Amino acid sequence: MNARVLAWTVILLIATALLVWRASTGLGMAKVYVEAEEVSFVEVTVPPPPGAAADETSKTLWLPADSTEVRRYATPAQRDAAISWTELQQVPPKAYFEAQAADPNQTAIVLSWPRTIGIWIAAIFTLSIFSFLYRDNPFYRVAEAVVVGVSAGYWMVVGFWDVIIPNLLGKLMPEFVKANFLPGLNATGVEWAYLVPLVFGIMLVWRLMPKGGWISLWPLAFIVGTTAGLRMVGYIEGDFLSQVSSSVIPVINPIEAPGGGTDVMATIWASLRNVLLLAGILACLTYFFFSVEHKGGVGKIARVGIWYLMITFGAAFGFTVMGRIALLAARLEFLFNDWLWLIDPTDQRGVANAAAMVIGGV
Amino acid sequence: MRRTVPLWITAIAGVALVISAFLPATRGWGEDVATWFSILAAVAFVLGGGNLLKVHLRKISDRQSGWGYSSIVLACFFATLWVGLFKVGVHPNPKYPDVAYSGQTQGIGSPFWWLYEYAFKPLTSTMFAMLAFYVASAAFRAFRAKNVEAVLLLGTAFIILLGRTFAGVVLTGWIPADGAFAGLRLENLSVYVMQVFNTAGNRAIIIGIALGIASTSLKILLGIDRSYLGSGD
Amino acid sequence: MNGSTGSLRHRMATSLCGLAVVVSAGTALAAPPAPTDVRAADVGFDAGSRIRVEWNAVADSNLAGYSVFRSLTPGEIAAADRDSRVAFATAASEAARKARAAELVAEGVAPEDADRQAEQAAVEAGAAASREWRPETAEGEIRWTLAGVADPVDTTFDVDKLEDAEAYSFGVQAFDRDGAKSPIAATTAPASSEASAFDAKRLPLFLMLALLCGTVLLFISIARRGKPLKIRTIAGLAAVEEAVGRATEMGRSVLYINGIQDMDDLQTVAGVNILGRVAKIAAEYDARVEVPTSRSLVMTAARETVQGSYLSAGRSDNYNPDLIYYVTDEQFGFVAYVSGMMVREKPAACFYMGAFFAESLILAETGNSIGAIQIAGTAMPSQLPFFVAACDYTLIGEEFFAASAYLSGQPDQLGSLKGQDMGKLLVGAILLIGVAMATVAAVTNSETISAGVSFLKNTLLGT
Amino acid sequence: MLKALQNLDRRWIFLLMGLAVGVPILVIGITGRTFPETPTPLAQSVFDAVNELDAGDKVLLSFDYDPASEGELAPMATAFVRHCAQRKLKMYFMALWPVGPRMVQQNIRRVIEQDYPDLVYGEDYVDLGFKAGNEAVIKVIVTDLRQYFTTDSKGTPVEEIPMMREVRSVQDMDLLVNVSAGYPGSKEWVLYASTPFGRSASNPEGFQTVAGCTGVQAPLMYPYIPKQLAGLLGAIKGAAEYEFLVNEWVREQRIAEALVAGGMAEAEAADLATTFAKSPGAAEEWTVSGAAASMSPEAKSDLIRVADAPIPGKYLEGQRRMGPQLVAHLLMVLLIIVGNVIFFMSRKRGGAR
Repeated sequence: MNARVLAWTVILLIATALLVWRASTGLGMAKVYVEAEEVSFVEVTVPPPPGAAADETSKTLWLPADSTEVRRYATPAQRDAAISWTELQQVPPKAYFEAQAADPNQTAIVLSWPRTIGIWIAAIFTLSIFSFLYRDNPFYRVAEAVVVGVSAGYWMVVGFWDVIIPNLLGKLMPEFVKANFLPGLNATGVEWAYLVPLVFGIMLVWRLMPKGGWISLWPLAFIVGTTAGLRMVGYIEGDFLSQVSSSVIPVINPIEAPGGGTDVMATIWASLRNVLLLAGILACLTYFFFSVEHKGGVGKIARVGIWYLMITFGAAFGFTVMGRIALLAARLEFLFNDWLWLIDPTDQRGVANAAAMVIGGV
Repeated sequence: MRRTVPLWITAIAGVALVISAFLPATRGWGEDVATWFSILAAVAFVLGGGNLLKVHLRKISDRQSGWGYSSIVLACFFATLWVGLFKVGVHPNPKYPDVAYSGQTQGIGSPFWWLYEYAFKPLTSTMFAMLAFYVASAAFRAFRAKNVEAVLLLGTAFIILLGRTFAGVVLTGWIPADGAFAGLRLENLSVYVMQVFNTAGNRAIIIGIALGIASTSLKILLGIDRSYLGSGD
Repeated sequence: MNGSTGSLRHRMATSLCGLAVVVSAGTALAAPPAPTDVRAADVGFDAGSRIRVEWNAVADSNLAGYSVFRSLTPGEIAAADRDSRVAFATAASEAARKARAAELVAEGVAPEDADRQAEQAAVEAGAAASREWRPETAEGEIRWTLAGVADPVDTTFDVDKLEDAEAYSFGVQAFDRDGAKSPIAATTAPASSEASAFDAKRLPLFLMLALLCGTVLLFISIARRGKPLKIRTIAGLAAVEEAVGRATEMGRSVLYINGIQDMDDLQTVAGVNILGRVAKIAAEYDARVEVPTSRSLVMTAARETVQGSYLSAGRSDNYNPDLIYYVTDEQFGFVAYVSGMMVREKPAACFYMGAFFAESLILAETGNSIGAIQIAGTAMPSQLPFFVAACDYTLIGEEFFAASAYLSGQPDQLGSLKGQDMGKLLVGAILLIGVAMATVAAVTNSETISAGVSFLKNTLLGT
Repeated sequence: MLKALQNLDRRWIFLLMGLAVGVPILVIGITGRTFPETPTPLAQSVFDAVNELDAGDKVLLSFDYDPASEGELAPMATAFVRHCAQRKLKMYFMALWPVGPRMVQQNIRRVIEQDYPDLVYGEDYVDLGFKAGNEAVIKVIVTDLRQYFTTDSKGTPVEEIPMMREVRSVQDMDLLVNVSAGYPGSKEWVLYASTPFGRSASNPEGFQTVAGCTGVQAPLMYPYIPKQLAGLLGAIKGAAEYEFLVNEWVREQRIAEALVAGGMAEAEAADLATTFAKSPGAAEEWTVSGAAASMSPEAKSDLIRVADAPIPGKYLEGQRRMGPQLVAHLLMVLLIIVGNVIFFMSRKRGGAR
């Protein structure tokens, strides 16, 4: 036990030392810069455009303070009531370096502490997860706990703002939603039909109650029924019929030669291809045919089928491996590029430094 | 009552969708039912959150092993909810600056965005990146060419792995690209395998699954299959 | 008629270039005569918004095709007029504003104020301009818009994407290869589209669905009447017995993973069925089966099943519910626990039956490293490869469900399995017939047969 | 020795894999060199499906993936957006995954706002945001888009968005682009949108569908080609190929524009552009040749600048990743072979399994 603690402390110390060294060489590492920009909006009454239909009236809407409409039609009172805030635009570090070179005490582009800390946290989490490869350890546990908590919360929030508000409350209490959340909503009266999903929704959440879990069966039944209905048609149409229909191909497939007549070689290849395809489909179907014993002829065909399936799985295997590796590559790129600033493929900091930094120069 | 009502709900909802696929006049039903479904899907997120809360609160209250981690889970959960539901630090929609909550849920620079960008994103993607390592060790210790089947599988895997990278071009570059045997170049071979053998195999699987799903759905709609009700109480 | 709408964009382009040629050349060519007797009617048995236009062919050796026009609806006309009027008036008003502002600036007004003060002039100019603006067609006159172009051989054209119940007039115009155009021949009475009670295009799908569902129901009822339905022996199940036997010999435990999905996933249910069998054998051999689950509901279901099989094996006293327990919902957490447990306890046989994701690999790999016999069953296509490569036996997709149906012995499950088999027979039959036809068509290129093939592919099986 | 290899601690293999991926990334990151790509027919057909459209045609881009699979899919998404933007197509972004909107915004920022600033939000592209409900959403929007998307992701009502006027449903689109990492994704789009309403013999005016998906999914999507799916980008390789095609094409476009600006006829410019795009130095040589006599010096220098302008790193992500991919794949093959050799040797010696 003590040995393990010791091992970890040593590892951590070495890592910290390396980081300190890295941070102190070259341009340093893991810094995010932002440019502040002031945006301001004025509520202005804009008359209908010349030539507009008789029934068009003037609109009152919020527009950027520097827009033509504001310049023309805004009253002083409206100008004074302007609403404004500053937005932070993330800029590549090289923009900061250039700005600094131009004017050492510029304040337009500044270091963003929240985002810089963010990069560090992200990197630490990444490493904590990887540390699981060595053995299960507290760092991994913490990272896992965080991902569980954050993702659950994330999905709830997104579901609430993107679906519940516009598609449920927006239909049941449009005026309220319009006034407080979605001014853009075109409120066309209350749609009482949406009481049904509301009630179902409540029943679904009821499952959290200690008693009466059966209540949640009703919405569950609805969900199951809908899925079943959707899939029954969808799969027969999209999978069954279409797949069969696109398998109806000639086993002899004459290919026109550019000069006219049939290109023998091409024809043979094309035909062979179709034959193999069809044979495969039929053989595999035979393997998945459960009414007959796999003996004699059927057995042989089924065996061919299993071979096809194995090749299919081999392909899937290859592609899956490929995918996993790509994901790993992406993570390492994050560590090397965004955090350690060792490489600079997207030219965030100026290519000149990228190579030099690795050697630790500049 | 407890059993029959759900069966009816299932049947009606499902049949409405099936019919609406064929009768243009009834297309409206299909759309409404589908919309309600999506609302319930969103509510399910709430349910998920609630379950999480239950499980971890119990762990903490019982001081089960690792209850400390549970408290981290809950802390993150509530932090995310707070900044997300109240759109903390989110600027309103420029079109309606006077409506505080009109801004984008995930407005850049807001705490919610921060949580996503620097906690959620790196953690989830690293979780999956781990698999690259496991697949490697499995390759060394588990994938054996025991029999013809395994040989076929691994052989195909090689073709894909090599053919889908520059290695394929190097290994079989000597085969003339426009000759009769160009098809044997690894990069072409991998395409051929995918489009003939893989397509054949997957077609059969897909057709089978489609039949399976159709018959299961049918059984569910007709109330023959009630397994999903078992998970209620 | 399908052919005529094909690559419509391209043909429109050509017809327009044709026009360009004429204009540039400016030569007066003999324009083709206008088509006669133009009729329009709603296309029956469809989902609406579609009207078929028909006309009598034009006799012209040089004919290149027909342009089909539809009338703009009053709403569309109003909108179009409004936009063009606004554009026209705005241009005038802005010009006036500029001029006035320039004067004001000359009088020494600051530019930004000048723009404001020029408002009056701008408004007046705008109003004047909108008064003098005239629509491109007179009141009550039809305004055409090009709906599409038909081949010279066609005498019908389906205009799509119309508003149901709007009254439309249609016009047909013949044009020849030099781009000379006939006058537009219009329909006498306006037509409007409507959605029919049934969409004929969907009929084949409906029939096919009815057929498949029918067979399934038929076999279920047969099975329920107690008629025994035979299912081929599934080799994987034989391996199960051997594996459990081996575990007993070695005096080690048996590990059973029921996937990581909840009971609402069919694969989990199938997994539980197979667990029943494994538990029964284990009970007979008196072997120890350990079942960590990733869902609490699965744990409950598994306990019931295992208890049942111990009972039927007459060893209910040996049943120990504590060996079936819930670990965590968290995917990687679960895997971490299970693989750790495997390394510690070294079970002699590992079963993975249910819905698996990325963890399949980790489990199979660990199991292999401790030298256990591994038998897997799943319908997750993306995970099958790893199981197949790393396990001693794998129940592939449907085989897995079949095994469960076979073990459960429920008539409903067996019946629907049979029904699905019939579906596969149907596929085989269609394929053989279709392929034969397609081949003959390809070799002989006979019109009729290839027509038959395309009917099969696009109408019977198409959508 | 054999024994040692047999029960070799798997952490050593982890380490090997880590190096196999990490080292190439560093090398490529420093040298900035990538492997040449030879596009496979599928990537080509994806490219064609986008390229055959005319400026102003409508494209629905559904980004149904999450950060977990960004490594594979982000390059595809970026390439798709760039292609559409350069082709001047109207882009309608949406997502079926809760985190999808982030992917959309990321690409809008990376590509449109940075390299195509003249594109106007609401006229050239719109972000419709996320809707829960999986295939149910598709099922509805193929016949009635407004039922779900009453506002865009910013909360602006669709009535106020110019480019939404002529869109009643997905059927009004000319192309459907889907980048997906699982369920719901490519498969659902194929089943519920492309199959019933997409381009087919009975509906030649329907929209086409192309998809980019993860390696895990790719094999399962092949059977839908070409009837239900016009083209498919499988895993990082597909991304790299498509990226390559788009980069080549964009360079060609730019060169052609430069030539036309230099007073050359469209057709001629196009032909020259293709040749220049293939061989970098060609443009420079050509400018000194007599054929370029009519061109002004500024135009010439402009042309040369365009012709050998380096491709921005963000458009080479896929191709860069092929480096680590190569080494790691070789390692995998090696591991499998060595593993089996050891296995069989030990078995010959009657060792335990």
